[in-house]
Amino acid sequence: MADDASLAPNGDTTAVTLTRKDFQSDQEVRWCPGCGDYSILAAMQFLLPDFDVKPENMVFVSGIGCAARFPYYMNTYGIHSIHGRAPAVATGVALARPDLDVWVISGDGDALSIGGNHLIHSLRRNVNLKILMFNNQIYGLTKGQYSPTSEVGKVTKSSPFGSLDHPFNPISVALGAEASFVARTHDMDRKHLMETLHRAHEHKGAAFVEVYQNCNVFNDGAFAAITAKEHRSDMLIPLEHGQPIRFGADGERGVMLNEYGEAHVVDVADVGVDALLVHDEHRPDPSVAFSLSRLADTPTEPTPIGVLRDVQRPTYEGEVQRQLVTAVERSGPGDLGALLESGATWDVA
Amino acid sequence: MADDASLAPNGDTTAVTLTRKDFQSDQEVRWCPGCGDYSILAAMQFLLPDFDVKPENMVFVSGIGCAARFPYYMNTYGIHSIHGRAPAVATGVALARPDLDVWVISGDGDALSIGGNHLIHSLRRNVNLKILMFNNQIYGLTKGQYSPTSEVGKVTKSSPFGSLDHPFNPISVALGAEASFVARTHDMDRKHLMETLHRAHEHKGAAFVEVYQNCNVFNDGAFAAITAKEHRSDMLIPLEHGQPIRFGADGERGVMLNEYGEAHVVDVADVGVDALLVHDEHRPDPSVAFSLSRLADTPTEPTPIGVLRDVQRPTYEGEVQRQLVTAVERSGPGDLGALLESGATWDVA
Amino acid sequence: MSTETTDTRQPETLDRVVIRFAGDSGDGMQLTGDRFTDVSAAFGNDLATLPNFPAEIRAPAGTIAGVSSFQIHISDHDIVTPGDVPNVLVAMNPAALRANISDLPVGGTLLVNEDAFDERNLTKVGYESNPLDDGSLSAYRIIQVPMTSITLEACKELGVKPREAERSKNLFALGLVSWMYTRPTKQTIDWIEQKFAAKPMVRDANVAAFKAGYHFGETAELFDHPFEIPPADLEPGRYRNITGNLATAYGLIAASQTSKLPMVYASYPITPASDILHELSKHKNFGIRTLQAEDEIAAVGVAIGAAFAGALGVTATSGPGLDLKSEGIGLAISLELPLIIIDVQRGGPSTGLPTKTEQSDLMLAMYGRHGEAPLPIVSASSSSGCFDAAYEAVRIAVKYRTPVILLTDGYLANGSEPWRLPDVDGLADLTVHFADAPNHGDEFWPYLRDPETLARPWAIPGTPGLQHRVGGLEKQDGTGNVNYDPENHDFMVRIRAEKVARIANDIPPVLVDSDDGARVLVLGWGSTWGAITAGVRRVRARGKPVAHAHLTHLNPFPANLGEVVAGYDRVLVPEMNLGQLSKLVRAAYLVDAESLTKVHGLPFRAAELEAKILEMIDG
Amino acid sequence: MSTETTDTRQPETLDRVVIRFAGDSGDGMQLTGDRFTDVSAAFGNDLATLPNFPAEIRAPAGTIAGVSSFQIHISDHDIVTPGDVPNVLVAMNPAALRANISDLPVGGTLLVNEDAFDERNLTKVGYESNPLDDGSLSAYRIIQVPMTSITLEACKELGVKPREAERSKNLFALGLVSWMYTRPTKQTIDWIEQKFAAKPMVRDANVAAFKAGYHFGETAELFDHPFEIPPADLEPGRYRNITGNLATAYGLIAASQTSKLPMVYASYPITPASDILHELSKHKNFGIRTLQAEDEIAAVGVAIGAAFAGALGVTATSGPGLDLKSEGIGLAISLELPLIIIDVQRGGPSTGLPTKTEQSDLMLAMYGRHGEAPLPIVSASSSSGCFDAAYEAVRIAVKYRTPVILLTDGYLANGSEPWRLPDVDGLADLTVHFADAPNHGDEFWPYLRDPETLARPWAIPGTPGLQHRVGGLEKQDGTGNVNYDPENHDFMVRIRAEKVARIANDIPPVLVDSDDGARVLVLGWGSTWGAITAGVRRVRARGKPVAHAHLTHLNPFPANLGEVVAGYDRVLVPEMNLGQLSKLVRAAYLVDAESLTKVHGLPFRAAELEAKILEMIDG
Ligand SMILES: Cc1ncc(C[n+]2csc(CCOP(=O)(O)OP(=O)(O)O)c2C)c(N)n1
Ligand SMILES: Cc1ncc(C[n+]2csc(CCOP(=O)(O)OP(=O)(O)O)c2C)c(N)n1
Ligand code: SF4
Ligand code: SF4
Ligand SMILES: [Mg+2]
Ligand SMILES: [Mg+2]
Repeated sequence: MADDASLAPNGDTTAVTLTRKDFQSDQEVRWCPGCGDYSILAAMQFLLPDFDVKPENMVFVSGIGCAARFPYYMNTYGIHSIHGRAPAVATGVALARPDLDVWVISGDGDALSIGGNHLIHSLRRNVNLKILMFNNQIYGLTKGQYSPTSEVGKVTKSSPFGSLDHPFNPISVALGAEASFVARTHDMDRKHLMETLHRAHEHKGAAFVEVYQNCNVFNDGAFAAITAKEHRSDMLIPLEHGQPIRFGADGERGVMLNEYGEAHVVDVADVGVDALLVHDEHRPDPSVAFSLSRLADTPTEPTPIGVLRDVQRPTYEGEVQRQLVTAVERSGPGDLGALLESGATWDVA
Repeated sequence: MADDASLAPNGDTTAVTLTRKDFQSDQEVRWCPGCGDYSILAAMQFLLPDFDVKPENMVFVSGIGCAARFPYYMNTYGIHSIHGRAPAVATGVALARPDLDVWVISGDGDALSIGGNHLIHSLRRNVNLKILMFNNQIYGLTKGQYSPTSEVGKVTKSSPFGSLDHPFNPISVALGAEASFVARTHDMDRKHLMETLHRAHEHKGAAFVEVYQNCNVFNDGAFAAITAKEHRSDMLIPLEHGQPIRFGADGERGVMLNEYGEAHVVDVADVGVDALLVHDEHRPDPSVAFSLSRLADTPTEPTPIGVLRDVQRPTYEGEVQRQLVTAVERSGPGDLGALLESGATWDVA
Repeated sequence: MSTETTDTRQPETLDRVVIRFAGDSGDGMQLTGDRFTDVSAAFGNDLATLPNFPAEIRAPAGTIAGVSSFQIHISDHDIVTPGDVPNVLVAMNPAALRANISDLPVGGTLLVNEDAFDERNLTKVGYESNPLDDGSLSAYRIIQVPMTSITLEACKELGVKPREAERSKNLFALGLVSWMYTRPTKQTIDWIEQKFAAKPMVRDANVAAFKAGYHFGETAELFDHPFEIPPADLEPGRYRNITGNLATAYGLIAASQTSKLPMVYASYPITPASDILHELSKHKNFGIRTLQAEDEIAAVGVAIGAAFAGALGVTATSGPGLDLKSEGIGLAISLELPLIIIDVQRGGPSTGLPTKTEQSDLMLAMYGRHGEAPLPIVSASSSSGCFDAAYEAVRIAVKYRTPVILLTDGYLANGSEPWRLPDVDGLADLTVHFADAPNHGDEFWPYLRDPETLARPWAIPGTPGLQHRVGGLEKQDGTGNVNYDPENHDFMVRIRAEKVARIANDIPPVLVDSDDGARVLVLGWGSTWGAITAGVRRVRARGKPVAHAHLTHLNPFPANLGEVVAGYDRVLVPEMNLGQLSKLVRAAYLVDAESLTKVHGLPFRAAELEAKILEMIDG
Repeated sequence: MSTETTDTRQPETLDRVVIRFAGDSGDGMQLTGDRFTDVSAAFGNDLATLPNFPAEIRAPAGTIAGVSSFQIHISDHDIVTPGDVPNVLVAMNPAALRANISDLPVGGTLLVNEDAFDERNLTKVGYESNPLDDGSLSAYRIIQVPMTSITLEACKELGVKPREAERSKNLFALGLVSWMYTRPTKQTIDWIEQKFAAKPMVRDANVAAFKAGYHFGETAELFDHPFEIPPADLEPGRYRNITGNLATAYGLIAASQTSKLPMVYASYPITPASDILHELSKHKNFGIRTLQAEDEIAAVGVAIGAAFAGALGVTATSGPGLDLKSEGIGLAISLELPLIIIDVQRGGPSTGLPTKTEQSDLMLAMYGRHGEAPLPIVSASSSSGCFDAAYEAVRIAVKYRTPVILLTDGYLANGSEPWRLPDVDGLADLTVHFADAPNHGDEFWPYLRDPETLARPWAIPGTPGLQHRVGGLEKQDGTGNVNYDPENHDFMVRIRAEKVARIANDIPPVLVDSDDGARVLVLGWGSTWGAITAGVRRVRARGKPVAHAHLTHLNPFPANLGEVVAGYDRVLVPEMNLGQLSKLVRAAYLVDAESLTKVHGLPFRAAELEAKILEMIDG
């Protein structure tokens, strides 16, 4: 009974042709009109048919927040759990069922405020979860308080004179927590969104994806300075593995490291292409990814998007399985009677 | 009444001559004989007389664990709170009383396992706390389970077949969480310990100090490979601001950054002194400190000690005070009667 | 007021009316209700309100799930509830009609925006035919008004985009209803003008729509005449309208002032408690430090640290957050420090019904900590009563050096009523005396208790010579040193309980509003006060004797409660839970307290109580 | 056994003896006690043990705070407690003497290591003069042995460093006591040899010390003869000695096997629950996945996720951790998923007395969640009984799709007793049937309930066509869709309560062990079982009639409990808290249940119960 097969009613994962509709639940979507969450949901539902994973083998787990309503709209298995705890709940799903495709959907408050501890621990353990954090730099569901990603000075319901909290840089937090996959994308570019989610899905292990998302009701335009069509080429720095890091309409700008290994933006004309940093997602050392994460403090400066880091480490549940198998090999499948009799026993006639 | 003076019975902080004894409480110290905690306690009590802060103006706050018993032994104000929550409790002390000198004493489980969230949030907010984490890579008080800093494969009561959890690098975590001061020291070198604590105390803002500490009962010798007298010169990399980073009996080895900004150890003879990384604690960008934190994954490789990062940012409670003062300047001290009458009122005769 | 109008029709005088505004969450019904409330309050009516909105920020337009409503009861005499059912229902669209019509009694007035009754909106909520035409509403007095088109018309000149202008239709409705009940218009227009000063377009559209609605009432022949609800003659004094959360915030500020303890308010946002944080963070000139914590555990931790340092430590939340604070509250009980924990109760369990009201956290407040960890519990019975309740919670906390839980709920928090302002100088003095010298020879013993209150000294950092350490491990009474002695532990467990029990001597006996010959006692707590009072009044109106007692202190109980409950043949305990207070009363006094429970996320109706009480009297 | 010795003196036969080993935490008293226990168990005595140690890993040597003790009661008949007071006290140093002597009855045997009674050790614990000389112990039978020196002597040849050798003195004491009570020696020696196989030096020193102690008994003239406690004639069967935590772990493993649900055990270490994690992590070949979570909140979250995925989700903790799990447990109640939460209770509130026992989390288990969130509660009454209790908790959880709290405590967890092994094939079959097809036309409704149990279907990921979403928001019964309708909420709150209430029909009635003419009923729960049973036996021995009922199920109560309590003039509820069960019983049945409370961090003594019961019978 110990093996997972017993728990995987459907071992068969042969290729299937599914469509977007196969991943849409019958529940009415309840986000505000114009909310960025819609485009993320659409991208996900467009993308999933490309994987050959059947809806019944996927589980979406969320905490609480606007973003966290996501699982209700997916025609997969799903848990809308409690605020901040989704990574823990999802870890339980993955631990019990390594055969499943488990996604975590979270907001900036859910993942980084109340849920910060579970997030960093699931990343260091490298549980095979795809963790999407919809970062709108605000608490949406509770009607507009600042969040751990809000900029200093932000005036909100709970900070009428401006917030005093220095924000987290989510990418830096993830890298500092030993994440094996870290990426960033945004809600205005479905293609990039789909590519990034696709990469996250391909990664075996914990994948952390920050998705810049517009909350048009409580924090409208938070990312407009970099994600609006007209600004993208100058403000978004697309990362491509093996390529020198360049951006701008004609790639006229680029990224270099200085003698302290700090990333900074340069004009390619001044330094020449060869001086540019060549992006390498696979560096075992997270330092260069960390440097890139520091390029922009707020979404008003040129900001790297795409995959910052993608390295292989054993997954947590994979290792757990290994220990289970080894144990059976070593001592045979558990024998309850023998277990109870282990140690000193005596008989009374 | 709003000003803190009302709460600071003793504003006077004129220089005083105190001795170690002035900081020793009458409580019997209850750590195991040979525990590294003793030397940290001693270092603290030797050091404190050097600051001109009176014992009554200091507060030591801890969570739960062997390390967390520390406040009981200090003749200052102190709170032995609950597991993992010391940074939050200490934040409350600092917020109410910016005039106090507030220290947090924690263990690797207390600070990074159950308390991880409060730790990273107090660091990003830059609350003026001196946070010491006694890292013995084990749960001492609960008699020997692995901790978030234990190496993979560690065999403990809770991991009889070896731990599967990839550990945190506490320095990386702190840097990823926007810490303004980050340092590392160990329990075998009182001088370095005192210097480091002194530096932490001088820093205005949140100071995170990792102290390698030997738990001779449940994890004896965890750091012996680098902290034992005979290994120190080869295995500890002392960081000195403005100096090229060198170590070894005759400084024959050093640290360089490669083209990806990754720190690595070199023979000075091969590369020449000028190629070495010159340590700069004050870089606004935490990237180089992060690279240094990656030099050693486990305390068996050359490990940097000393101050990795020390930059100035406004302190949280300082900014809070500023807002209070501005508010009074703007609208005068609060007038309760006027407040209750604010908005539409009407009279009934 | 009617002078403001050129209308000749004489208003008919009513003693009370209940109006419910209902529309899409996007339609601004809460704003409409708030305006009508402020004007009616200033006009001098007594009133009570009941906002009711979905958990989603903006549930899908035109759906039942998206309906938001605001009910207001205004009268010329003292009233205690927002009314069981509306006399007038304003329905801005078919969804609002469908969701609310069942509450409108036969003969009630139904005011609809007919423009919204198109094919799409009708089918969205499952109307096969248009109820405005198919006679299905014949039992009501229907008034159909093309609110959208008239509003657009009214704004045409202003150059506002139609999509924008259309948003002002709620102000048209407000204007119309304001005329119907002869509300003054100036106050509303002034409010609009300063509120939207920054957006002239919106401002002008709103004013135009409001006036259009008012004039429509005057001119349209739909109404034979307006109505008038004269001011109520309330107790003399200065009044304002206030919600429960605002009253709670003001009560805390007042207590901070009279105790001379600067407030440190740490909280993590959660519906319906967040507004307390929002309010307090505005008043920094009162020395209030507000901190939006990373979670509820941090929030209570911050408040505890602040209390140790000599501040008034306060944290507020709702059910899910109170769960998380359990361990921290237990620490505060062990440290014996003052601490205020506010729970604005909402529908549970788990995430439950975040925007609805409930009384189901009483047992959690009472027992939600491991070990023997008793603490005092105070509750508020009305929105304005939150001021006194918060003040009382602080009084007990600082005097007895104990955490205190204050229970309010979503109905009190968001509902509002007129509040007679207290005389600020008449507030009880809560001045605290911090320890400033050794209390045991030349030593300071942090757990040397006041013989009467059993409170321990509060010695704050900075005080020379009084350095001491406190913690969650069991400690020796007196010295406070860590102590594992069995007898000492037994003693400490009992003395902590005794300290809380003794508070019964320091609180007023519970008042019983009893008729001679009453055999049935209705015992309530918290926000059921209004419905119970109204229900009891109805029973009395039928000439039947009944008694009503309402608890503010839930732990300890008032000293006389045992006698009180023993004094009646039957005791009825109405609660918006499955009978939590009744369990406590049964265990304490072995009386067969009967429960009337309702867990609808909405307050009781007076009629429900009337019926149950009569049944008990006669049965 | 005595054949093993060359001794001619005939052992005197006793029916029972209580021995307490006491020394420094560093002296290995727990190990000494464990060894003596295993040998006595294997020898066939009935027994019960009571380990008692400080919260510090190593409290300061030679101090009262540092004293660690282990009491064992062995007998030739069925016994239920570790004994009120020792007949023999082994004191390894002055601190141990000072801390324990008051428990030794006049005439009791006192075995001391005289080497430890030097100036320094004596003054450390405040002895002005040496009690071994000043006659202050004249009331006892003192046996002074220079244990340290003889041990050093015995090890001299082995080349062990004196500091090392000195550590073996506890084995000297064990050897001596083993001789005194004619325990077989082979088993102990074998154990030492394999335990310390890796450290030959230590191994040899320990063996030498043990033998030295044994031979000292034989040769020294201090004793006129050894004693013998014949085997008890227990029910036939195969026995082993077992602690409560081990029995709990085994019960879970057994249930995982018979339910065919792989166990996911997620837990955060905490005294006294950690050993369950330690034990389960050894048995990976049973398919058990153990996860040491970052905190208790994560632990319960992991268990919930595992349950959703079709595993047996289990988490264990003690009081402080149960506080933290409150919100997660509430979620599981709303999700209606099976979940096991084990609370090994310890002394509270807050950090309290981590290594001491208490029963003070009953109310927390019952009410420690916001909203109306009932769940079943099962408790264990003896160390070996933890096996059945854990098994029963799983049975209820999987059958009713509900979280279940299992309450044990530090005394049960660390104490041990002989356990008659159950017939593995005789264990109830707990096989679960997962949903595998639509249950409502061609739709799958996750909240369509079993009409009898009201349990909802458990459809696990991977099952085609049964995809569904569950969450903490209120949901429509049947479909499980998010639903804010007032009537539905009221219905759901009541049906969740009803589901738990119905379990009363599925559990055995509470058994009453009653004498004819008994007027007093003693009603207990949990670990007070042993003391109550012993107390009741004593009362009966005096020819007085009394009744004893002991609860395993605390929520819901057994269906017959109301009648049972109503059937006696007086009801006594002894608890290691301030009266938690008695409150529940009073509220449920309006009977004047009287409390006998003791909060010492230690179990009741039979004598205390005897006295109270007699007082109630006679008074
Ligand atoms: C324990 C608990 N505390 C607080 C809340 C209230 N709450 C719900 S969502 C949320 C934060 C939402 O912000 P975010 O995670 O950024 O999600 P968004 O709504 O912006 O998508 C809060 C504070 C809760 N539901 N539970
Ligand atoms: C809420 C809660 N969970 C668990 C515990 C048990 N506990 C006490 S200390 C500790 C960890 C100790 O490890 P660490 O923080 O590294 O401190 P050390 O003892 O090693 O100095 C644990 C799990 C507790 N006291 N409270
Ligand atoms: S509040 Fe903001 S984040 Fe939430 S649904 Fe509306 S727009 Fe989206
Ligand atoms: S257990 Fe380890 S950390 Fe704790 S006091 Fe003993 S030696 Fe020190
Ligand atoms: Mg957000
Ligand atoms: Mg540790």
